Amino acid sequence: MNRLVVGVDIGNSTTEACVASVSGGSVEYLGTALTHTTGVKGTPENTEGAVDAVRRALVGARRSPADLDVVLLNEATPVISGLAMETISETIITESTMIGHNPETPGGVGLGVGTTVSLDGLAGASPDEPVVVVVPGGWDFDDVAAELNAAAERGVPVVAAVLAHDDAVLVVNRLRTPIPVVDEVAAVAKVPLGMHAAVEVAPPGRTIRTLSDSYGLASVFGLDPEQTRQVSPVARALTGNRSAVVVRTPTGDVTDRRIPVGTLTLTGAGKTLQVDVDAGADEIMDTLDRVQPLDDATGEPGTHVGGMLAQVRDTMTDVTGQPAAEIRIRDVLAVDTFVPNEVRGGLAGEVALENAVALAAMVRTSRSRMQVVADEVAEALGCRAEIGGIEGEMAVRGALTTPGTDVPIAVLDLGGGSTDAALLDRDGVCTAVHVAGAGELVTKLIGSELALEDREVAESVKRHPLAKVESFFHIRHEDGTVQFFTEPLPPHVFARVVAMTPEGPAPIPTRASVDHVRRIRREAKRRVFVVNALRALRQVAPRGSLRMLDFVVLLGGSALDFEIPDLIADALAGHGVVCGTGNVHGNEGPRNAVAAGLVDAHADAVSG
Amino acid sequence: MRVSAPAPQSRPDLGPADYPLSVNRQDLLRTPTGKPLSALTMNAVVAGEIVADDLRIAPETLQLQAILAESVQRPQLAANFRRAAELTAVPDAEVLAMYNALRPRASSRDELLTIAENLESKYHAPVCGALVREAAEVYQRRDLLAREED
Amino acid sequence: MSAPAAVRTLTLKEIGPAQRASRPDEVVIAVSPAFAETFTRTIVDVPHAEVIRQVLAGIEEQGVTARMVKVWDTADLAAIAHTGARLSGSGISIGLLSRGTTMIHQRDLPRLSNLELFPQSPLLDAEVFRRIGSNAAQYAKGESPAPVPTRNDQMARPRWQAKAALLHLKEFECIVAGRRPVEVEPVISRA
Amino acid sequence: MTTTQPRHSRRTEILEDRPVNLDGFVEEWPEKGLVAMESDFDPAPSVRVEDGRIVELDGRARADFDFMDTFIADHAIDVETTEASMAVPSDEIARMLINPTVSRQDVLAVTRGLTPAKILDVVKLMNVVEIMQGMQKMRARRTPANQGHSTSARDNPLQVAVDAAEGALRGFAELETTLGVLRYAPLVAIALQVGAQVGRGGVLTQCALEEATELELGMRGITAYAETISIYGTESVFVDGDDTPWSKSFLASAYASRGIKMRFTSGTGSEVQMGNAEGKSMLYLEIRCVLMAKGAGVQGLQNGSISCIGVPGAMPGGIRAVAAENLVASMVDLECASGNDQSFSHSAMRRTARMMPQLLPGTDFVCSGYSGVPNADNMFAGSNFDTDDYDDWNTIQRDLQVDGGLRHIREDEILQVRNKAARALQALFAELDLPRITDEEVEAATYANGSEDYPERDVLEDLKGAQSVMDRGITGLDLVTALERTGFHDVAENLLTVLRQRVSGDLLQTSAILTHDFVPLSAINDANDYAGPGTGYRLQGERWEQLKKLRHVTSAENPETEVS
Repeated sequence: MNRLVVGVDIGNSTTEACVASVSGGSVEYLGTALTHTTGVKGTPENTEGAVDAVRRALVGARRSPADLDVVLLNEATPVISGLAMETISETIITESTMIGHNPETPGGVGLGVGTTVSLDGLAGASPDEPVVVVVPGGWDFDDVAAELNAAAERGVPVVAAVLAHDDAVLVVNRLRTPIPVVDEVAAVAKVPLGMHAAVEVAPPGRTIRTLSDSYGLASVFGLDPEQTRQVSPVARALTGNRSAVVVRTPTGDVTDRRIPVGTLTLTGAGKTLQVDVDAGADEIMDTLDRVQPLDDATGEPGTHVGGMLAQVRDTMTDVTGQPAAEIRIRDVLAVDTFVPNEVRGGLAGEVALENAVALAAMVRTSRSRMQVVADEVAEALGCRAEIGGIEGEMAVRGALTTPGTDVPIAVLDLGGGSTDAALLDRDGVCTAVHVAGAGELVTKLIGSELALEDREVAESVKRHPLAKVESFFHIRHEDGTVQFFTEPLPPHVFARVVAMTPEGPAPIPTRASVDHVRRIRREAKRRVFVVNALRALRQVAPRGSLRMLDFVVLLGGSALDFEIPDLIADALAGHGVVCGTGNVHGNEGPRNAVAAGLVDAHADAVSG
Repeated sequence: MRVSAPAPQSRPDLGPADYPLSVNRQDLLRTPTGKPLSALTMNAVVAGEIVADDLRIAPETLQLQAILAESVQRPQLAANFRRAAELTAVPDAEVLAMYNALRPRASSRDELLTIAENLESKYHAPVCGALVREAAEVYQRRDLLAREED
Repeated sequence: MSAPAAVRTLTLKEIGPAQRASRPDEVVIAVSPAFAETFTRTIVDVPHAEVIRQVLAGIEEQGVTARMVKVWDTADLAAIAHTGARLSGSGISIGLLSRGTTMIHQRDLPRLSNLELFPQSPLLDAEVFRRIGSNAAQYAKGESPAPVPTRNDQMARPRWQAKAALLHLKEFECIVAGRRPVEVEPVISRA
Repeated sequence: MTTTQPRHSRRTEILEDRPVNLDGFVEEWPEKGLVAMESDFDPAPSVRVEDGRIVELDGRARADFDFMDTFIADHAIDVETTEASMAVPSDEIARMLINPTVSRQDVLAVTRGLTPAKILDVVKLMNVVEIMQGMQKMRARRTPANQGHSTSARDNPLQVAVDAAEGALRGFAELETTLGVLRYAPLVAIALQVGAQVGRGGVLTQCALEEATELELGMRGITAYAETISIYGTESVFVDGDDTPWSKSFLASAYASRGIKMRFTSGTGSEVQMGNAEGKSMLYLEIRCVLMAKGAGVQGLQNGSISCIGVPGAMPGGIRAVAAENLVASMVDLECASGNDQSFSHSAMRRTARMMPQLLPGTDFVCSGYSGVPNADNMFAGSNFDTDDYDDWNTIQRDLQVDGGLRHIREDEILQVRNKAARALQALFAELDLPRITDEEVEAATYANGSEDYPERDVLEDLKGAQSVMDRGITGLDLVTALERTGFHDVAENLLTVLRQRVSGDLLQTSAILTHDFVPLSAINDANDYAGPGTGYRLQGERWEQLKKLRHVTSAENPETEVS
């Protein structure tokens, strides 16, 4: 007798349904459907999405809901992931010390050392002493050049200048004797006057050599070893710039300060360890390793990390009704990153990429409410509904339908909020694990490191290969190949780095090169997905050894990414593992593994 | 004035009192698929018995509206309805293509005449065909036909 | 403390018929028939001398050279800018109408398209003209500058629409039909 | 530069700071067409017919006709009666327009045969009060109405829906939207339609876009009418706009063939704005547009300078010319959606005065776009009136006892209808698998004023959703089904009834709108029958009771309370 069965997989972001006709132990697949998950996975709000997915799948299979025998749901436990990104270092320069910003077009070349004098006071400057002229806003470039030329004519040794507007090249072009000029210094009024100062500009395509070198600074300002040690952060901050200004003031003070972002307390394996978040990602992950399996993670109240973990806990409380005190953080992923921050004490709106740590945390609860969902689904559809199996086990079953796979098999489900692994060994025993951090963290890293204000743009960078629009009729893809067009490309992409979306090239608002953007994108994916793949697989692998795995099948939305599967496969290749993207039933791709697994398990149970 | 084409034969004699047809003369109205207006109910929609084509206007209905417009001395409006009745047979994309072809300097005289012929023979649309022919003539006189690429 | 404001005048010295150049590091500035002749200021009284000085400065600051042409046979901004782009060695041009309306164009684009358009002439001041020059030069270098932010003002219509129409008509009066574009040298002098 | 300024009086300083002095004013230049309606360079009226064909029009022989002359001569003017009509002295025709004992039909019998120059000659004789008198009688539909804009600076479909719902409840008979990001169009057009049908069943909606997409949305039944089909008064500007009278006539038939209501758009000042007025006055060129529209057989015209209002607004007599162009549309029997739809002046007094010639006599649509959102959200670049002006508008209606199409609604009713529109759109989007609308957004929409009051939406997801609406071929019928399935039965029913209208074609007739009972009301069954005092449309009865209500009216029964 044929019975109509639907497997439903409620995931973090999508709900998948798979309709099949089951007769004895044989299964005929009739169709699938995909909808958004309603509410947080594992909560009664899922009913709506589940019912919808079932209905759609039935419509696709041209079957009536009246013929439905049973709906099989996965045992889905709520997984909530939280993301936070906190700066852990900050360059603070007392406002009279340094201008480290990097204008696009400084003027002149070389190093000029002298005393700072305002252009308004240049008339009174004596010919005895070299001067660095500070030009406030409101001055026209023609007038500035005329004043500087006049002063030079009077015998005043004008050796450098600092300008408020973007005028450096213009002014230098009008000087009889060129000098190094740094421009676009917005807070030029804060430059202290009557102080010893140095201005350095490197030729186009080069970086400064003197002011970015501690001993260079020492030579320029005649510093003793103790003073040299003090200003070394200045040199470090100026490294890589094409131009810089350093003003030596008696009270000058530069600190490269670490901001306490809080301490993470990790409990597990009978131990409780603490690690400072500002110690960086490696330190955190090392500590985490020592307490695996993690029982809980907490942060001190009032610190950034404490706040973030509390929020994750609160969300879970809202969802499950379980008291916050009972909720455990079961995994943490820390990633080193950079966030663009305005330099405190900078005079030109300098933005520095400050060190930061991104944290993803994940909670699970034992209190699944899937039975409620099952009851509600049964009522809405007028048929039986039961919990057909545990997610991880079902995913493995589904993955096993990928042609060319066999037990023992491990699956990696690359999702939005978490990365999940499960292993089915030869004895039919299944182990599963969820680790924090997945696609959303990648988007966040890309957005932050490229200083993209729009999350959608970061998402687009993540999902699509890059190219540079070199003319209206051709683009150069990130792999170097050139593509020509017969119709001109739209003007808004001209000369831009673009993401090659299916709708066409989409401009990325950045000055960075294709290579730079690509590096950041791949690095973000590597630091999240590759790290998590290894981490999660180690947790399910026999004796924690990846060598004990034979087949790894990638599932989930991010398994459709154009490079993540390759990155993971490359990382696993050294361990002798066969890794590839799942192809459920040989035609579904990496989707629908759990739903199909549910149906298969059901068929086995019935026939067995 | 050359706006009013002769009304087709055997049309009901409509006047202002018949308007609105959807209220007063439902008996005369049919969808292009032959359904009466009363068939377009929510129940029918829910049952999936109504398709998008059921919500289009039939050429016969446009002719009725043309008669109504004439009855209130709006011959140009009536002429527009008669052209419209003819265009109901032309697919959407082709209607847009014809419109684009009528833009200034978009088509040669021959191209316009081909469109007119197509309208007349393929779609039995003599009134529209005449409009296109008229355009071809005026465009030639006013230098609005497609120019040789310079 | 502020800089002395200088009054400057602009004259366009004719050099000869405008030619297509091959140096890739130039931007062509193409101006309308009445520019710096019948008219000396934009719709909001920015002197043409200042417009050109700022546009040239924006280009120079980027290390790019500029060439200027006068277009005589049209007052249509897209046509003027595209004419400039086709003469430009880099393919990049800036088109300017007397009232201030400005466009950055590129040779390979269709005439009616553009790289950046600044249609609201009443909102263009010296700073914007500087940035337009700077952006055009960056396009010429193959860089991708962030577009100059365009401002919008719903109340520009009641204040400026009619004056813009009047200036447009006056510009039309200055068209010399059939006259080819002329290369000009901008001479800016202090009054 | 530090010359001493001449001393001003305190009064001059105060006047100088008045908003009206931020407006621009310009001297006339008739030779170039920079003149409202009185120009020595406009042609003198004339017509000559040979062999049933007009061979001379306003002093020009047929061989010299440009395409506007040709089209008007061959399609707009009644060849049978033109010589007789043209023989009637202009002052007599002007008097017929204001004389209540001459019926609208009698006037039309004459105007059918008039040339553009003759029509100009007639209206030039009329002052603003006479123009209003003429409009009162010549307006096509007996009952005046109003049209609203519902747009969003962020193209947020939810805002468009709830403001459409509120606008519909307040009384707009038609609602129009447009976009900042054009790709948003399908979602926003759907939102407008759903919101409108929640607010008041039977409101007609449109989405202003380039022709192809606008027509496609109409064909799919997502919008109900179209309006932004621009025409111009000189051949050169018409061609610059990439159209001709023939292409636009064809487009008019295309819309009618899909059962979609449509009107053209034109207005004084557009030709001179584009630099090709050919030395004719703004009103003369606009009259050519009106006759072109008439000849094309469209049922109506949106005019009243529209987006060029700053041009006639700066000219002497310019607003009189704008009033006259609306009258001309009405006196050749077209529906007139009479402007007042674009930011016009910094002065509240001038804004109000500009609208009087349409509000007082009543027009088919007093505003062809009263902004139903704050002007900052108005993607038509701002209207003459916006949501801030609702109470002023309602008060003026009550003061003068005129019907400007709107009414005061109590806040609780407004909140209810906004909330319902938001929930309906939320359910519809969910049902159609379009980007989710959260409960938080619904809550915000219920109480919001402008787009900044809403949570930001995921634009990328929205644009994907918009594209999927096009790719999946979603139609008005799909919206009906989805609304019905999600329990918004009344909204589904309203939308189905609107869609059903296109089968009958009743909305194609001149000046048609739908009443709240879904009865088509047009210049056939609601033809203007004004015949002097006590006749025609009168604001009385139940409608007048509605319009007596304002936000704060002291109760006569208990002066310690207010009624509203």
